[in-house]
Amino acid sequence: MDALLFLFFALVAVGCGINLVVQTHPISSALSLIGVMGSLAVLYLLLGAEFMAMAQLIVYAGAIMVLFIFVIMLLNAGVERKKGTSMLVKALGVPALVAFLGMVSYLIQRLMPGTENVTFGAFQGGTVQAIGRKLFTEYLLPFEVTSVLILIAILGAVVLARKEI
Amino acid sequence: MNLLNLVLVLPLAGFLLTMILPKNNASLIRLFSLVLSLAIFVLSLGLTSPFFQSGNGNWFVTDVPWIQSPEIRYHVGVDGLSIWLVILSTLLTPISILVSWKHIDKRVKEFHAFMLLLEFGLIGVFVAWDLFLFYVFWEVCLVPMYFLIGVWGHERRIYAAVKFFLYTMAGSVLMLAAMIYLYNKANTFDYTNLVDLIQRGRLSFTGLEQMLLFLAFFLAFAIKVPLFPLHTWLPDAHVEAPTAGSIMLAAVMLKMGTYSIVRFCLPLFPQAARECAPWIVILALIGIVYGALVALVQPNMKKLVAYSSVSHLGFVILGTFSFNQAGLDGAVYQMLNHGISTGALFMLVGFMYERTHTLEIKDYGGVSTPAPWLSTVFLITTLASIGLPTLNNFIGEFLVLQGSAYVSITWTAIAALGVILSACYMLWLYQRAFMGETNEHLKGHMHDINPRELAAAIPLLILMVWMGTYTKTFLPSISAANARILEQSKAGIEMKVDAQNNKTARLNQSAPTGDQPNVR
Amino acid sequence: MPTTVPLTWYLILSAILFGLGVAGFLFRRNIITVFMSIELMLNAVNLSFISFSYKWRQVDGHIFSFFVMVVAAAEAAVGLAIILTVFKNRSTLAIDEVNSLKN
Amino acid sequence: MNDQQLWLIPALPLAGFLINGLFGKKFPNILVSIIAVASVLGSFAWVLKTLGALGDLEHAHVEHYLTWIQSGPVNIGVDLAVDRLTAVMLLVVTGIGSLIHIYAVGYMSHEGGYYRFFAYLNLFMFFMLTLVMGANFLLLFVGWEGVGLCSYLLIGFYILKKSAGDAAKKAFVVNRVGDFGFSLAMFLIMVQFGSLDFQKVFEAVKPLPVDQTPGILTAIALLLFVGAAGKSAQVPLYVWLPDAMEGPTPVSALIHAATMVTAGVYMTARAAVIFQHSPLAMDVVATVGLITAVMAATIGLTQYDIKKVFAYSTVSQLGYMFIACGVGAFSAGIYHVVTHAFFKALLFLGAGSVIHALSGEQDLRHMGGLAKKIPITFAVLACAWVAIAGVPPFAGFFSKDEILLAAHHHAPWMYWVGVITAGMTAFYVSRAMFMCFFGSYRGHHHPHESPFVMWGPLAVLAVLSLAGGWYFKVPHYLEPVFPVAEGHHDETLVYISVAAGVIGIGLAALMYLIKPGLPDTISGALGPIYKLVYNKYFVDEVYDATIVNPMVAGSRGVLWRIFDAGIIDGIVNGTAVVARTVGGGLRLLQSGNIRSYAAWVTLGCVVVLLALGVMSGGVK
Repeated sequence: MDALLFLFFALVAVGCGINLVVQTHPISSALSLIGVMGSLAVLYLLLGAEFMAMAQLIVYAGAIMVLFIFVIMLLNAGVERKKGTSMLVKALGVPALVAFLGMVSYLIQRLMPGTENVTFGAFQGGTVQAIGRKLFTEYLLPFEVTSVLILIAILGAVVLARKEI
Repeated sequence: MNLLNLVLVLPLAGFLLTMILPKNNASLIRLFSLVLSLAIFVLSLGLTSPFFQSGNGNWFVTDVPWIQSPEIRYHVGVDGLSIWLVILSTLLTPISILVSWKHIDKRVKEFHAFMLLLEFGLIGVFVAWDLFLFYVFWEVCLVPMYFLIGVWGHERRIYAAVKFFLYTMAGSVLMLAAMIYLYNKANTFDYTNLVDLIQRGRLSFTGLEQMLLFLAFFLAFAIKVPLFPLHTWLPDAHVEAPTAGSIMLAAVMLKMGTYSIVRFCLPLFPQAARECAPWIVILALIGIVYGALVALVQPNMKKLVAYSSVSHLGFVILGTFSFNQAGLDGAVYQMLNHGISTGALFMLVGFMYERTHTLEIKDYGGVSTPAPWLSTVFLITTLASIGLPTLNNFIGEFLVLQGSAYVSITWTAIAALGVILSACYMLWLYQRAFMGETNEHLKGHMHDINPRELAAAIPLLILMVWMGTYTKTFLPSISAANARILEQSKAGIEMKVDAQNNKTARLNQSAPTGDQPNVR
Repeated sequence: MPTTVPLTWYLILSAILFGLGVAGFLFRRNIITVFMSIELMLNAVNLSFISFSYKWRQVDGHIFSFFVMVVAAAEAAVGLAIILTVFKNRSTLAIDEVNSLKN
Repeated sequence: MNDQQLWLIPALPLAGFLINGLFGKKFPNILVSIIAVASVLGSFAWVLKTLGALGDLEHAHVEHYLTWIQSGPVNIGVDLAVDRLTAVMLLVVTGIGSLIHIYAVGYMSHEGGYYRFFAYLNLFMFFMLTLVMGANFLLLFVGWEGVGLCSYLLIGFYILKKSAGDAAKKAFVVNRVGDFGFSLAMFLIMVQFGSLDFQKVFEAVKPLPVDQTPGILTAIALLLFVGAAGKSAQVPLYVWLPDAMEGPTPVSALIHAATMVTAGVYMTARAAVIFQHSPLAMDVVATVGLITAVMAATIGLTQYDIKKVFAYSTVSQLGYMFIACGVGAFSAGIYHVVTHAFFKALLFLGAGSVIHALSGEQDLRHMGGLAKKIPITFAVLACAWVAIAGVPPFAGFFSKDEILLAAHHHAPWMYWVGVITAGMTAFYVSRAMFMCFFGSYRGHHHPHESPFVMWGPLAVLAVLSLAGGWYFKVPHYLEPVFPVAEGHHDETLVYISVAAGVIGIGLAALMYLIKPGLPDTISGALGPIYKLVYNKYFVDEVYDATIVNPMVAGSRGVLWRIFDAGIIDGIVNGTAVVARTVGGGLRLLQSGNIRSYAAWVTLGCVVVLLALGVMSGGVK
């Protein structure tokens, strides 16, 4: 059952990812990205990260992607016109990307040969309670700092989006 | 906070303060920087007091950690070698500011800020006892000078500024690499530690290693000196620089190179220095004669003085690499002399430029009739520059030549040719510019020296006479510091019998065979 | 057919998604799509974090991806604001045409 | 030991220089002259007082004031010394100096830059006194260079005249060539003997065996002589002295006749111990002296400028002095320095008086018949005339006689050449006198007699010229310093030299009084030889063509334009071009396109991963 779930959602995620890259209209890309995020949320659950799965759905798929779609709508972004990527990027990027993927996969296989299989429920540490305890004890300072970060981001967004600029 | 730190920090503070002064109040800025630099000068005079009592050792030392890893310390202090160069820097800064009083009328604020920053860097170079700190100050000097030439210079200023910058950078990069290598080897940037380690044999290099390190350091310094054939940036930089820039460049910045050779190259890499000495001396001798010959035919006054610097600084190198007390003392003394006399020459040429806006000698002629005092001051400076006894350069040249004579009289003879030639080019300049009938278009422009200019010139004139007649003020402390460096530069070298005893003995034994003694 | 998959598969999935993100960044011209590619890369990294968290039975990985999420949110807010401004000034979303810093 | 306050002797003129130099511009002329003359007279008085107090001066009296330079083995003090040699020089310098200062008050009264002139003159006195009183070579050198400087300043005194500037520069530079030799000698002395003090050096030299083979002492002696030749205008460095006549006449008299130019002789005599240890050097000195004496005398025969005639005469007489030194008769050399100072100063001052009378005319061809118009000047010049011509019993006779005798003792051919030169000397001085004072007046100006301040000093000098040689027995006085060579007085030799002088005067009288057409006939007959001599053997032209022009042209054409601007800067700028090309290539990478950067980053990642793999053993 675990394997089936993984394979299914992994395929969905990759498929949506490919779709994101190849679609020319931004709104399709955005919808694909939501698909990726949703599948990832399921995978998170399989890995025992209940809180993160929920957060993924709510924050990412919910809030952030809504923001994206909102902007796309607002700007009335149309289909991407052809041409643009330079020869250099293609000539360099494609082989580099292929090599990168190959290297990473190969290294993961080589360096972590004896890893266990993933069983749902084997790891129970990802509960809201556990994360809450960590966040408000050990990671209190970074947590507070993020609040400042978000405040700055809000202010920045407000300033940037003003009419006068 | 001891006096030295105060002297070091005040220019920096002045630099920052000048930056926040109101931009359009030029006279306030001028007055502020003048008063501040004068105050620094007076304070720096206080630094000399221990040297009159004992003459020896390091004083006003501060040694606190600055950066933990790699271990870099804020280690500053003065000894007999650096003290006079510090005074030279602090003296010439107010003089340069005074000289630029009328001359600089655009971007006044930035100009004075850079002057103070330059002073900060120069003092820092001379007092730093930590190699890395030294490097930092070395580079700090570069920036304001680059802007002084590039912003306030004459027509081809950008070319000259970039040439100056690149030349110097090329050398200092090598020096930095050598410093890092040294750090990896010795685990310290501290000069006194390094010398101590080398003296006690705890730190030793293979021959090749030492040679490469020496050359890396030496190249950086030789470019700054500048040693023939690395000198071509100098005429361009001088001709294009504003008067104050020329003064500071010639009088103090060139001394960074010669000072550092004495300070670092000799004690840190004694064997390599001695191995290279004959080659370096040959370059210095070529520089002496070559600089003089080229100076002879320059149509431009500033270029002439610039080439004469090449010639004069050859003496410093010659003295340094004679490896004996007289030569080294003469070299250090000559650094100060050159700072004063050439600084004064550039200043006077600047005065003339302010009046007529030309540097070509042929545009002058007969200046002494409308401006008798200006030409008198110029004459005295000229005489100092050509090494007339009772004026300062004579002492330096005498000691350098005497020092080189202990090693090889052939060297001395070639170098002494430079002395003859210096009379040729300087007096010819004087004759063409000042004597004869007054040039038509000078009339009405060529005013005599005014009180402000006189105030800038008189301290230098006094020093010329003082240093030429009463060497007791300066020489004992220089000698003491040099004796120590000489001792350090003997590390790992079999003690040579004192050249002088050796020769007297030889003379007494039998009739000498050749008419020119050669110790080497 | 085995009922479970090895952890390495998760990591490889993460790598593939990351690669897709890079590809999107490299080959797309629309600035919004480029931006979404970046989000995709962030997600791929999050997956890695959570996988390793599972491996070591440590919750810290979750915390990390939580912070990544926060940063992503902030970034999205500011980034989209910038995109808005750029669009307002230049009426284009093609990043190659935004090149006034060049030369 | 500093009980005599010797420092006052040079310090007084120095004070005069400082006062006049700094404030003289605002002073009235009378005050300037009082300060200048008083300072030199004070110095003269102090010399007399000191010499009186020091008594017979069997040994040198040394006073040490301070250490000037102290560096390792080099230790040089400001030490002044007086011995008999110095005493003679001191008296000459301050005595003649005072007279010439007084004379100059009259001579310069109408000139601009009055205060400047006297300031320079006082400065000269300071340096000259330092030169003769210095107790070590370096102090001597200070004075040496210093008098050179003052000579430079005073030759170029008429700053508006280009020729004056050229002459001044030439004098200084040629002197520098001499100083080059002197300074090298000094360095060698320091290296060899570890000191520059006269006493120490000479003590160290005395016990050494006389150097038969050329060695270090010969080198030192020859280099010293190069210095002496520069200062005392010997072949080949004499060229500056005739040109130096561009300066005001009192300067010519004081510096270029009586005192400064004899500094070389003084220095040679001072270092006599070193010279005596090197027969080769002595021969060189004598030979150079002889060549100079003859060559300058021949040129003197043909010149028309009255000051040039006397200038070549000075060169010739200096040659005589070096003959004396070269043959070992140093005291005779100094003797001639003294008598020469009397009569040559008088000749120049008299010539100055003539020039003054004629409002600046210097050409002998425009004079004539002045004996009646300016009788006092004529009278005093006549005294100098007989003195230089070697007519007994006047000053020149005694010293010249000493020299010729010593030369004969050393090598008879030198004596004969000397005698011929003496004849020529008598001839050209007589020629100048006849052309100037006899015959009919050929000029346009109205001659007027000089004021008392001018002829007063002339009268004193005239007395000295007449009686000085007989009264001051210099060689006898100098015996403790230079033991007199055992010489047998051969009466015939004396008669021959006197006869030569008389023949010279007679010939001149024949050519310029009795048969005025004769000189032209002779010069026409000699043709090219006359031309050669009249143009001073073209020495200046040869120097210009072989040294000066090649040096300037080479420096400009080769060193500066080709080597400095071309090669060195070419290499530097070439490096810059290479750097720019490479940079231009690299610049393509910095496209500013963020995605190409991203591509590079990806590539970088691959490289890092590869490295990681290799390092962890993941990739085999």
